[in-house]
Amino acid sequence: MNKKTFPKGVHPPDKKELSKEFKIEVFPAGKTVVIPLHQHTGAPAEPLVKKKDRVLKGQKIGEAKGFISANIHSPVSGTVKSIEPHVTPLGKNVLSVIIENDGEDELFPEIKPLKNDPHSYSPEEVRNAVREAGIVGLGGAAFPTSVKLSPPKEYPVDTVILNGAECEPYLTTDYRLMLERVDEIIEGAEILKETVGASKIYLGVEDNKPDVIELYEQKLNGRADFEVAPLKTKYPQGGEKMLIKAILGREVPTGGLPFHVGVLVQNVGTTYAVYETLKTGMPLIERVLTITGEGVKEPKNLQVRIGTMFKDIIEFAGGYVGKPGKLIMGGPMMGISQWTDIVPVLKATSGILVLPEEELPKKKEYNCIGCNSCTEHCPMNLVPTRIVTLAKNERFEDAKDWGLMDCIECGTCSYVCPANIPLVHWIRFGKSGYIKLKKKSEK
Amino acid sequence: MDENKSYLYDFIKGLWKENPVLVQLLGMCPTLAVTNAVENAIAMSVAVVFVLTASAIIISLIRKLIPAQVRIASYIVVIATFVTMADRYLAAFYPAQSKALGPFIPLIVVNCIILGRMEAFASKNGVFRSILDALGMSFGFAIALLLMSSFREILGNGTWLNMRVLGSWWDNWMVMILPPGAFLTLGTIVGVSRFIQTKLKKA
Amino acid sequence: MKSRFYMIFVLTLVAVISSGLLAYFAVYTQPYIEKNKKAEIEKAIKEVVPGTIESKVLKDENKFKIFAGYDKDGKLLGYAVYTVGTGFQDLITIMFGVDKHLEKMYRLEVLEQKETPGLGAKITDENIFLKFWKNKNIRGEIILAKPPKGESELKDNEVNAISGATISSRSVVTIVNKALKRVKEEVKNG
Amino acid sequence: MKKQYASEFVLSSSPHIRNKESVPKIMYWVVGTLMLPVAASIYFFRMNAIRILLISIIFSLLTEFVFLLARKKDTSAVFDGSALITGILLALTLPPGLKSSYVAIGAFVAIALGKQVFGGLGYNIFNPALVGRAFLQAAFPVAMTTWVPPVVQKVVDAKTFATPLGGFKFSHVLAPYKDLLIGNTGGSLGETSAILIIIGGLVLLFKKYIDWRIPVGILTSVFVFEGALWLANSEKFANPLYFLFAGGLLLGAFFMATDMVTSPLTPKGSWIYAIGIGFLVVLIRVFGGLPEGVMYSILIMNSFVPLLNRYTRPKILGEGGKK
Repeated sequence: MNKKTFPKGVHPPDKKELSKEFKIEVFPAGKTVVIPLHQHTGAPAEPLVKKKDRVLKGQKIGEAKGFISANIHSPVSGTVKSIEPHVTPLGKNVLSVIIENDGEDELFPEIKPLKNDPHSYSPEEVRNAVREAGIVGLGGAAFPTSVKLSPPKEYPVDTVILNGAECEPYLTTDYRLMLERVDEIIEGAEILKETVGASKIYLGVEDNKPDVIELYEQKLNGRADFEVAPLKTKYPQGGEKMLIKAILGREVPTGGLPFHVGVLVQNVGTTYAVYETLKTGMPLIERVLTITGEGVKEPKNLQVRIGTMFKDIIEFAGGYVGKPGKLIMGGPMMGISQWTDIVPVLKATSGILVLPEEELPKKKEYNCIGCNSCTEHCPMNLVPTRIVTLAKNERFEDAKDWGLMDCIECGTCSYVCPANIPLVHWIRFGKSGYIKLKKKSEK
Repeated sequence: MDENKSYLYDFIKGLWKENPVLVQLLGMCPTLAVTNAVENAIAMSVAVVFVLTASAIIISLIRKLIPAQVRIASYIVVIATFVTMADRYLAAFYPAQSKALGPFIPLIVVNCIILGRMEAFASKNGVFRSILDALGMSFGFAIALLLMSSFREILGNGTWLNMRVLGSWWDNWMVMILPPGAFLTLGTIVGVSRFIQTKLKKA
Repeated sequence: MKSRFYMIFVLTLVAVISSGLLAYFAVYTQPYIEKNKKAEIEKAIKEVVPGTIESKVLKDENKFKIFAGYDKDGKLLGYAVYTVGTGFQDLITIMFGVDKHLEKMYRLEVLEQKETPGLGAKITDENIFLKFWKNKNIRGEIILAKPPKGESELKDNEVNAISGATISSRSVVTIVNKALKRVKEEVKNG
Repeated sequence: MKKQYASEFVLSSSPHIRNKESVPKIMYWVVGTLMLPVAASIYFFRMNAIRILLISIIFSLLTEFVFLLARKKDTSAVFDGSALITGILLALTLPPGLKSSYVAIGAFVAIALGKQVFGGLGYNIFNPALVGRAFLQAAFPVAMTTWVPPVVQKVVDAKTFATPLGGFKFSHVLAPYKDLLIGNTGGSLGETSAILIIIGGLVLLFKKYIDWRIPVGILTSVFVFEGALWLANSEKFANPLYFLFAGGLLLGAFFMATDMVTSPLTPKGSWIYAIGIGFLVVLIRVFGGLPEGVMYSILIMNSFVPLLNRYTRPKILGEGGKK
């Protein structure tokens, strides 16, 4: 097997064995769902419903505002209890539509596919359908997919890369999807390829999922336009730039996007969601996620409605084991730690991770001793400690010269730092400082 | 601030608060070069006291006669005159010191303490206050030099003003009377004095 | 126009006054300074050629001088040689005395040096370095040596090197050998 | 509203897991590997080695403690291993016959002027142990260049003993290679056994606790520069192999130049730093007034590290690509 990879990176213990054997279960919608109107990159959506309105499953309740934004739909049928700010896993209070579920799952009548055969959609129709369905990147970034599908004309896209690397430890969402929704993903990928006018598809999968690689190689049966690209298991293999570097050897220019090198990268989960929307006309109201970690009794892979409370899911997974230390949305490397479990699942919630107290790293912070571990492992080839020192001293311009804004915040540097310096945290501080500085100077 | 207090302040400030060496870091060249022995430091200090005070008197006297365009040139001529006198005097009556101090006596001409005080004080104030300022500054310079040279001579040679202060058990720290020792000592003394000053300011 | 003239006038005045002052001071101090210099050299001559009461300059160059030393009866005792050469750091000025037959060195003095204090500067130390220079045989060259068993093994034309300051010690030997060669020539030629 | 739920979870920025490396772990690995040259020094110099090592370590730790206390810092940092390394390294650079009081002064200067005045661990510009040694060299030049032969060697006159490099420089006497490898030569405590130092260095290289570029760069450049001289005139200049194994080069290349704090952050910077050290070592050993120059070479290049860091930023992934 010809395994591809990118330079540098790390090998955290992958811990996927906790949940990888469990098939995707359907999780029944809870009594109340909370749908934040801002779950994606870009502008928040505007509410279309009022308090006490009756809404139906799949009904649009939030309207995208602007090009980079996404529609929001009701995942259940029921009554709008209130529209008020609610805390989300992203840490902020966001205006949310809170719906009392009547349990009937009455479908919104307008929901039906535009055409019977998903392959017969024109590129324009695909983009519109995806936009209408409020599909965003399900890998975690939540970037509106319709925008990704509309690259500027001067940058022709020749290759689609399906991101099935799932390099985050613990998570098995994409793994299960790839195993259980083979045909949907393959067809979805083909539609994406046609939409952007590419000629080749790669499915990037890390070699810790040999069953997936074997399955797809069998299915694709030597097709020239669709290949499985086995990747070395290494974090952050699933980062867009790393994936493109590993599979195609192309480097996305600094400050650029994949389309600058003629590539569209799409998460397998998103690909599946696109296919489902085109096939059934149903907007994005549910997703697959992994509930895992040493801190929950029964790790599972679940199909849940957007807006379901973390607490309900954790209870469904048998509750906490011992004293929970950390509750994380996403994986351990890039996930966001939560201060409460009363937060809703978002479109981009790829996993819920509970780490018990004893699993948390207990390390003292030291001064940087210049060991170079961060430099030796940074997949972007940055010198993180240098950037952090500059950012700490609020020398944002200088930090930018060292690549502050090129950091992908993958967490590799903090993971390897023997002095336990929260490097990523300081880089985020630097980024926001730099942006503020820029805004000020523009005025 | 009443008149008397300000006269006192003219003198006092140079000793500590605006000490030319420890605070303003002026006149580093002689400070580093001649402090390897207390004897040399004293000779240097005396020369500076003389040059600074004498120049201050003359300059403050003629300050209203000198046009602004040629003031620096005039100051330098005045200072150079006194420096040359001091140099010749030492050569004539203290040949040993003159030899030890070498070119550093003539180099007082470019010692920024002196030109600095002329420009900043003597050219703007009367004779009496200029004398006070010059004395304060040159004593401040002398204090710093004395401190440094004592430190260096004792550690580096076991003696103070050529008198044995440390017993025969003492092994001379050769480095202290070498140029690196000058930098080490200056760094330490400036560091400590800054430390004390910030402590005092807080209190 | 007027102000420029005034400017030049003031500056000239200051310069004239100060040069006058300096001229007076120079004249006043000149004899003392010369006396100091002379006294220094005379003192050195008396030290390196023991018994000298009176001395006479035989050769007077910037970096090389020969003085003849006489006792109270006017009898020639030997020659004092003043020489300057390169050391480890800077120039070294040396005065040494030899007998009138140019066979024996009485003594050596280092007048000026800027060698490393504590190391090379020990060339001025009587107990460490200068004692080796007493009564040396100078028919040949002086040789720098470091006999394994200590000072007692030194031959009459050998001097011991200062430990840790071999280069300064060697410089002195080189300077002396050079000067010896010249002295022999000069004296031979009268 | 927020008060409603008391947070039972730990909040922190991602990532939420860490690998098992830590500063003390790295430091104690270095200490562990240093035990090899330490053992050699004790074998060859017996009580002298033990005495110097103990005094150096105790005074290093003590100085560190006093300064941490005075600066109102966490005093448990005394045991992070860095001061211990400084103590051991300093001892290894000292001549075996050195007076105890000198060792104590050296250890004090190393920690006080070499490390704490800059702000403690991570902020110093120069390798603290070498600062201590440089101070001693300047303060007590004679004592620092007086060598005692190893106990196991039967030498009649102990007073005039030369190091392999000093022997070559001043009298053109070469020490046998076998003695250099095993360590049966004069020199400072840690300049003895080449083999043990190399083993220790390889362990650190294998554990990736030192940047491989630095020892490789130093040793190669010394070999190349000296080799060129040797090829030009093998009478006057020593064999490059002799230069590699004699003196403190190996100890410096593996344990001192590689000090994380005082070496460059960037790969290109490390190469320049290492080659600079190699070049200076040959320059000082061949043309300087002293037989050995590893200490000054490292200190000089230490001072260039901030500059090197500044001008050798690695190319960011995708940098220079066209959008």
